[in-house]
Amino acid sequence: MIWVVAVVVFIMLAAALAVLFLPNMIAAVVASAVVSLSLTVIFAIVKAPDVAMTEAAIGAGLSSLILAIGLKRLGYWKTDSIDKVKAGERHD
Amino acid sequence: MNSFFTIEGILYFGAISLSIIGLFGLLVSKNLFRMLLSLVLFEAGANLVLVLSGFIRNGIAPIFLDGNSGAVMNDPVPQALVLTAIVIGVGVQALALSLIFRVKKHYGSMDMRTIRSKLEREIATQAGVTPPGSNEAPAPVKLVKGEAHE
Amino acid sequence: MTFIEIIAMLLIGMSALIGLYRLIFGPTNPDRIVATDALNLIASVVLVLLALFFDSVLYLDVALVYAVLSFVGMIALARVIESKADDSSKEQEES
Amino acid sequence: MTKYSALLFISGLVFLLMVITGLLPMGHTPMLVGNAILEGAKDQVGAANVVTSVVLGYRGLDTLGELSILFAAASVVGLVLTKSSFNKHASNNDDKHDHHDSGFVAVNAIDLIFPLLLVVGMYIITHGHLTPGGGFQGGVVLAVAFSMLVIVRPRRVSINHGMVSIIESFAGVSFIVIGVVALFKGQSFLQPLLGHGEFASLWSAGTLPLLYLAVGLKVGAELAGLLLALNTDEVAS
Repeated sequence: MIWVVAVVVFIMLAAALAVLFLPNMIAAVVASAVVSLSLTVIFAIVKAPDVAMTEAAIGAGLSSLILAIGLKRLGYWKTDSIDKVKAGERHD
Repeated sequence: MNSFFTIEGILYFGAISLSIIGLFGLLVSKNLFRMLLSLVLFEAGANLVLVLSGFIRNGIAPIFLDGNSGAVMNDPVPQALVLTAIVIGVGVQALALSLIFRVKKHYGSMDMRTIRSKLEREIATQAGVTPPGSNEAPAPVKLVKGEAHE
Repeated sequence: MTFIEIIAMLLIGMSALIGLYRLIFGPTNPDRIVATDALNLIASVVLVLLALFFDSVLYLDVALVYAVLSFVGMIALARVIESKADDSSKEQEES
Repeated sequence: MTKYSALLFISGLVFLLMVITGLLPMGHTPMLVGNAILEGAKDQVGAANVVTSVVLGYRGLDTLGELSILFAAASVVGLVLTKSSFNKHASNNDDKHDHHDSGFVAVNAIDLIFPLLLVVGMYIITHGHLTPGGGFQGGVVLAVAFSMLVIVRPRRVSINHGMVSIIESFAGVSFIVIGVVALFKGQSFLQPLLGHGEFASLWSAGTLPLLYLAVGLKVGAELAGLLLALNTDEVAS
């Protein structure tokens, strides 16, 4: 059981660092969705199913929806092509 | 530190690290949208610490079922508090996002440095004084140079 | 845990790490969104397996809600990427 | 420079938090309030889910404050985003955001999943006192269901804003009325009435399912209105 916890915490921290350091904004939003995913599993592991369900509903559904609307209205929806990524364009 | 590699130790480490990462992003990042994402991380870490404070080893979920009359249960009070806090957190997130929309519409940018320089220039223009950081009358070329210097 | 359950958790953990690699180092945004969708499926399976480990039916509800709503969230994020094709030629917004 | 000073501050904070965490009794939490609630909840409230009896029974006033905070957030979002429409009429009024439908996959998937979302949301709300879940989670599911219809097809589908606010006001008023009725019976505010019923059946725990139904409708209506206010363009309808 302890290795399951270790893997989930590792995924959570890696995704949280990716939120800060990924150059692209859509990628940052996707990484924050992964953070709430691992939080749901952690809440289920510490035997708090109510909190886990709240986090699942809000982190997976509503927060992604709100941030997606924000991405669309703030003009971050331009997908990057491969060469743009290699040139190192950064929304910052 | 003697018993770090237990389930509780790893979970506390993860929760504190998540809060710290969120606070670091809130302090360092220049983009308003990334600051909002960091705020979400910070809230999540604080919620995780609160839930962990009611965690009991070998406890079960605080729900009465048929077979678990004698078992030890987790503390239900922090779970109820966090249940409320998560829902309020999403309200705060939507409110911050709508304010970011207004800022983007008014200043045309999301960068904190640009917004700050424009804000200072606006205030100076309203007050009828020269903007801070320059010895002369406000000239846009000067401002751009000073901004690039920082 | 029995032997079978340990094997299942091992495989699921490895696939989650592979998905995490694609999330962080994936070259384009559609790669990352597909990786997150795969991670959502993995998380639903992990929740169901937790219901098996803890021997309790309560966690199945969490898995149900998570599976349904993660699909909706991914649809919303996919729509953000999709809107490029509509009016990218109309204007170039500075970011 | 800012980055290094932030790092210094945060490393100090990490040290402080690690010291505090090292002193905590990990895994053997002393629960003073929690033990009292766990012993008395089965007889005093009668709900199988102890978290529900904390949220609605012992801390019902807290939930009322939380609903009012959410209401304030939703109204401020509406205020902020509507006021900008006056500025926009003066400036250029080019249609900035796309109004097209989504692709084939998104439209048909949402059409298929919409009844499932409704069923799941109502199940979670009505079984809030028996299984994990309750008004907040079910309300979120309902709000996501209704707003996805509009987001996927912005032109064809529209939701009546008056209806949304009527549902929201009705749910809020009924929450308060259920609380006040207990006052007339000589008990404290929001105390569960109507007897306890048979334990762990659907009609148990007195008025808690009705309260959770009100919470679910209110949260769903508020969040749906908030999402629609965020999604609509500032062109006044």
